[in-house]
Amino acid sequence: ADKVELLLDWFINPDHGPLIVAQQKGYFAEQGLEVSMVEPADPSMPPKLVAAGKADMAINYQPQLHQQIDEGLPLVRVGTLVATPLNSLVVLKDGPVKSIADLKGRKVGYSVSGFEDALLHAMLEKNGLTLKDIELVNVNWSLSPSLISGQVDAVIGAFRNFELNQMDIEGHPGRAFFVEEEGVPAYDELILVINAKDRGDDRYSRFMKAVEKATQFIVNHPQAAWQSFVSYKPDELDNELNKRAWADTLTRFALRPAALDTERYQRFGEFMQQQGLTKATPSVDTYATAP
Amino acid sequence: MDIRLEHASLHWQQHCVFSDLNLDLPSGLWTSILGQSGVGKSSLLQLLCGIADDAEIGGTLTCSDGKPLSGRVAWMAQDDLLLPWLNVLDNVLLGARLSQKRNVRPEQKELAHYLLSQVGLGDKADVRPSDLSGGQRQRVALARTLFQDRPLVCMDEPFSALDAINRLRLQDLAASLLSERTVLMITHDPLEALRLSDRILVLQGQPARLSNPIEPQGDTPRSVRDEALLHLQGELLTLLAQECA
Amino acid sequence: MDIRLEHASLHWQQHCVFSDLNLDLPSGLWTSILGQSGVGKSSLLQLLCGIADDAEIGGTLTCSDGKPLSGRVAWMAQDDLLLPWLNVLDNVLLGARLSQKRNVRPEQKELAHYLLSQVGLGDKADVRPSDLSGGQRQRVALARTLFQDRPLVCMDEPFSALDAINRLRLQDLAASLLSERTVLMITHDPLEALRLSDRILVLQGQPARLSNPIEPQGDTPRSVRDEALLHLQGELLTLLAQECA
Amino acid sequence: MSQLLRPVIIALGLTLLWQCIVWTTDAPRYILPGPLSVIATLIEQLPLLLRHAGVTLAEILIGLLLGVVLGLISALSLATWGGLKRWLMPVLVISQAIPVFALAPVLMLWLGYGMASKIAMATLIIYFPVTAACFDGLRQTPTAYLKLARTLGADKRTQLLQIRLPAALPAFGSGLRVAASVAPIGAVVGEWVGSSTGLGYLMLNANARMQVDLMFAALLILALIAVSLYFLIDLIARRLVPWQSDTLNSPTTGRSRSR
Amino acid sequence: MSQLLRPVIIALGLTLLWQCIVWTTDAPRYILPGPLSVIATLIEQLPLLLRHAGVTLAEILIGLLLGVVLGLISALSLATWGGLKRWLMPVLVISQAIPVFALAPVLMLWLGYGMASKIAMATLIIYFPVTAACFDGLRQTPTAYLKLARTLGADKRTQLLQIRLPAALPAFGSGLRVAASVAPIGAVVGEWVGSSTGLGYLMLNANARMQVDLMFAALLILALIAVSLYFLIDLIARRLVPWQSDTLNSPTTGRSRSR
Ligand SMILES: Nc1ncnc2c1ncn2[C@@H]1O[C@H](COP(=O)(O)OP(=O)(O)OP(=O)(O)O)[C@@H](O)[C@H]1O
Ligand SMILES: Nc1ncnc2c1ncn2[C@@H]1O[C@H](COP(=O)(O)OP(=O)(O)OP(=O)(O)O)[C@@H](O)[C@H]1O
Ligand SMILES: [Mg+2]
Ligand SMILES: [Mg+2]
Repeated sequence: ADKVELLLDWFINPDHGPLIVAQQKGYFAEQGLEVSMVEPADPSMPPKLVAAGKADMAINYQPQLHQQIDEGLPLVRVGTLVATPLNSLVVLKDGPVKSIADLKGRKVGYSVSGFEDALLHAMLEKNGLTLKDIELVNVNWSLSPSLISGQVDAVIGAFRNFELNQMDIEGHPGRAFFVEEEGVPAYDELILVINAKDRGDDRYSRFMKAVEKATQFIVNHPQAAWQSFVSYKPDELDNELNKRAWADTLTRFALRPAALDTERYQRFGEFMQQQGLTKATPSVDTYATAP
Repeated sequence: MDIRLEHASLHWQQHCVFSDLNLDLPSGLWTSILGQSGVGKSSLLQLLCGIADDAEIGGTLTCSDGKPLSGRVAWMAQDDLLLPWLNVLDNVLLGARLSQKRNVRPEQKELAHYLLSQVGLGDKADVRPSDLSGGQRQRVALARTLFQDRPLVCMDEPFSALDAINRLRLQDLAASLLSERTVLMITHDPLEALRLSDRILVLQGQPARLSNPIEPQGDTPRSVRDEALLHLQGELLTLLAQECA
Repeated sequence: MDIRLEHASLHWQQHCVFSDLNLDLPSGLWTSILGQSGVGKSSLLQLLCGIADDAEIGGTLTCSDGKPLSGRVAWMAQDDLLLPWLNVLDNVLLGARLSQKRNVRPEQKELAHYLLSQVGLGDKADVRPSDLSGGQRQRVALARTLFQDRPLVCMDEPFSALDAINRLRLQDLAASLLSERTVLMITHDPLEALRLSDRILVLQGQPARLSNPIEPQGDTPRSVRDEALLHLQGELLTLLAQECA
Repeated sequence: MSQLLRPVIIALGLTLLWQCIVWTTDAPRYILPGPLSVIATLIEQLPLLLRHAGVTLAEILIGLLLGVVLGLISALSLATWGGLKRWLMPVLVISQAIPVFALAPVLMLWLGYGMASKIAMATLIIYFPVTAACFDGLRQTPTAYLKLARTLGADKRTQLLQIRLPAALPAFGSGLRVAASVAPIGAVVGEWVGSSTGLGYLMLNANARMQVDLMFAALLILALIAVSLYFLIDLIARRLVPWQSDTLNSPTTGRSRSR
Repeated sequence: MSQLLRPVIIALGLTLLWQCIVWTTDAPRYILPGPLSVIATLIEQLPLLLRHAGVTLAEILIGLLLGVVLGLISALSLATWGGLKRWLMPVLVISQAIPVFALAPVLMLWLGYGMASKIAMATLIIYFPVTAACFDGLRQTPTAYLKLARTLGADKRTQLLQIRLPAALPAFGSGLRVAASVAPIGAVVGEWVGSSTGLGYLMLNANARMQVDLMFAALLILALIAVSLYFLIDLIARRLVPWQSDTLNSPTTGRSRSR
């Protein structure tokens, strides 16, 4: 079988559902692939390692991909895992912030991804504010705790399928403002990238076929898929939070993971350049392909 | 103040240095102890000074005024024990620096300077101990002991590193400055003991015992040409040589 | 092998200890140096041994066989310099441990044991230096120096911490073991110098100069009751006292 | 008896303190859980925790070994070649000051996501304290010992190994103690940078999922490892210098004598 | 002259080494950029870098001060109350072994995301090495000095301050040196956990934006701060113990004499 070493973006969570299910159900094996998955703690590392040729494939975020391409990393997008943004601006449900306009003069926490000020900038602009009207605080790994404990009034970078559930379980339900409804063009949250020199390698088309099959299985048999997902690491994955996140993530998996919406990528690339995060907007086929 | 040590015993780990030893230090007298190397002289001195920490000790120590002895002894160790981070003057002043809360008084400083000049080191007050010769270090330690002004003064071979001339001069100095004090001195030089002491004891044997005191007559410091002294020296040497037989 | 030090000078920082000093050490003879405390005896010894590192030194040192002296001197320091992490036996064996690559040979071990028993410490071979008395430490240092077996032996007050009896015994021991060697000894005891030496020098003054040698006659170790010796002792003491005047 | 009792009392005391902090500051569960719930989680998840702890322990031990050996060698080299020190010391300091995190990508690139990179991290963290302490010890050897050694015919290497090194052992012991106490951090930080096993991974993972109980349980085990390691090393360090008396345990501290 | 030249040569040497690593390992720019592009970025972004460096420097210095003072006090207390040691030492070790990261959320909760929490981190990291080194020094005071002090009438406190403390200064110096070299890590780690200024923040941000040049430029400045700090502290530590000869700089190392 052909080997594929896949670097995830973070520890295994429901966002990785199709990958885990494909692995557990043997869909990769059906395609003649032997996939090994590594969980890193720093999401910015995997694309670099793939670009450096140290791994075959990595999970990436679309906004980051634009920046990486801009910096000259030889990466190519070959698939989409989650086809909508998950990122959102979260505030406490019973807190003082009822609309984005209420953020004026307040603190917004974020976990550094390199992209949050662009998001915020677009969202605030739509509501008549600028970045100067708020204070940005890097809270790194404690998005929900810093919000719940009142250290910040809002956090950007929270995943709607994850942090909202987390806060709910803690008894401090949150309210999410969805970025794509607040002036940010829609984008793919989680994508799969490979090194540009591997472009056309048929391992990845087979890989995407397996992922597509897993996604169909998940949509058709949510409960069985959940069982299959937790069977990967029963003592770590089987908990309340994952169960709820699973339910919220089901609807967001890309049903055609290999398909590429060139126009959407083009539009978002222009948005990135307009926000000053990239210097140019190269043509989409240089960095994305549908294997 | 008379000091009396009774039924004293001292063990270093298993090794018994002495047991059931009695020692009288009559008030105002200068007592010297001689004895073979390793017989237990320094140990006895440490026992008296209350610093024989690692040893197992026994016995009773009484002062004629009923108060405890601790805090009233000056100890001059066999090695000089100068603190390397203090200069010579501060080493002499150490007693004042350590025992009083306030700063050193000017008259104490003056006394220290005087003592330094008396031991022949008036020009070395600002020097660090590491820059001194062996005999100079010993003289600083002596000055420190003399500075302390305690009722009982215990000195462990205080003149051993000095040349003949300096030795005589410092013996005279010590004799005059300590004339009113109770003194216990360890020495290996019979003539030195005879010159300075009112009572001379020999420590010998294992476990060690003290001999009967030899008591030279006359005012100290005595002249070393004295006939009686030379006679006593012969007696002492016989006593010391006894053990080797 | 004769050793000759010419136009030697030594300064500690600004302080000039001696300059333009000449010293001859004739082959096979025992030379003693006396002198006031702090006059520069130990410094001179360190200069000879090549270890006066912090001092500014000058002069030439020549051996009659033309080879350099370094590596052919045994040095016994004024303090004992026993290494605290080695037991007594290993301290005596230190020369062997440090200078040869291989392990200590059995006959070296035997020699060390023999020397220890000769200095009266046969039963302390396994003890750490910290558990010894001052005189015992000095005896270990002496045993270490005797163990070294070098053409030139330099000893700085080697018997100063010993009682009269042990001192005589160890003087005899040293005299017999070092009979063929060139020896330089520093001492404060004129009688000791007279008993052991072939040549006695007095170091005095500032900057220090060496006196003319006093050369007692007869085989060493001499008896201390010898008339001629007592006469020379008087001469020596006058020499030593001179400076104070 | 008191030897056995003391750790128990300390543990209980700390637990009580912890509980008090929870009570007085009213810290919410997701920031500082109470000891009881943490211990419950600990017992419940013991197999999981032990599995990860094993990995971390292995990393710590290997890292400690490598760090100490490298540190010792470096200190000895610095001491041997006097000139080297002036040139190499700044480099060592820089190497220490660069946060290992920043080096992580480079390390990952070379060593991959396996155990090697974590061991490298732990080694890096341990390396400097050992080097610095041991080097400080080496350079403070009493001059007289060295002079003696020279007259005894010791060459530079022998002086270093037989005089300087034993004289530096107390300082080396201090370095070892510091190293033992930072080694766990090294391993955990290594795991944070990238891995799917080990207590560090577990903690980060639990933290991300707000399973703060589990995170603290992992922390507890880590603390246990650290303390055991420290006291083991302390014992060894004491053995290294049997001639050095600990003046705090002896009565020299000034017990007044009444007789 | 050579005093000034040496750092320059070292810097050049390291730069060359760096460039060689880049060449030989063929590391891509986004993992290990070459020195030239980093220096270009450094010059270009100097105002930005300096602004953030100022914040970090302040955190380091205050943290160092606090850590050293607290460490010294702890060591003195441990030495004063002999019994305390057996009870407190395990606690100290635990405190050291718990990765500051894990405490970060708790610290942030109490101290907020401002400077205080970063100073606390730096302090925490420095605290233990200083305490351990100083305590080791205190407990190895030569017994004879303490005996002498007792006969001189020194009470326990005076013994501690006038005998044990000076005798421990060389060890304390070693501790200071280690502290100086870990302080920058403390501050940067604090900034990683939560902040909006400082070099650590800048590095994190640059890393996320793939501005690896900028990240390494920040790293360069951090290294510079660390090295300056180390040598400053080294100087101070030497001043502390003027009576202690550095046997490596003196010719005692075995220079053979030819005359
Ligand atoms: N390391 C040093 N640094 C500075 N000065 C020193 C040093 N060692 C000795 N001196 C000075 O040099 C002079 C000679 O010292 P030296 O040790 O040679 O005397 P000495 O004749 O051996 O005296 P003693 O009989 O007391 O041992 C003294 O005045 C001393 O203060
Ligand atoms: N700290 C110690 N630990 C164990 N044994 C010791 C210790 N100090 C001394 N001894 C032993 O106790 C005995 C007596 O030692 P002490 O120092 O009292 O001798 P001393 O009479 O002063 O000899 P010297 O004239 O050589 O100084 C010696 O045999 C010595 O080995
Ligand atoms: Mg003695
Ligand atoms: Mg001398």
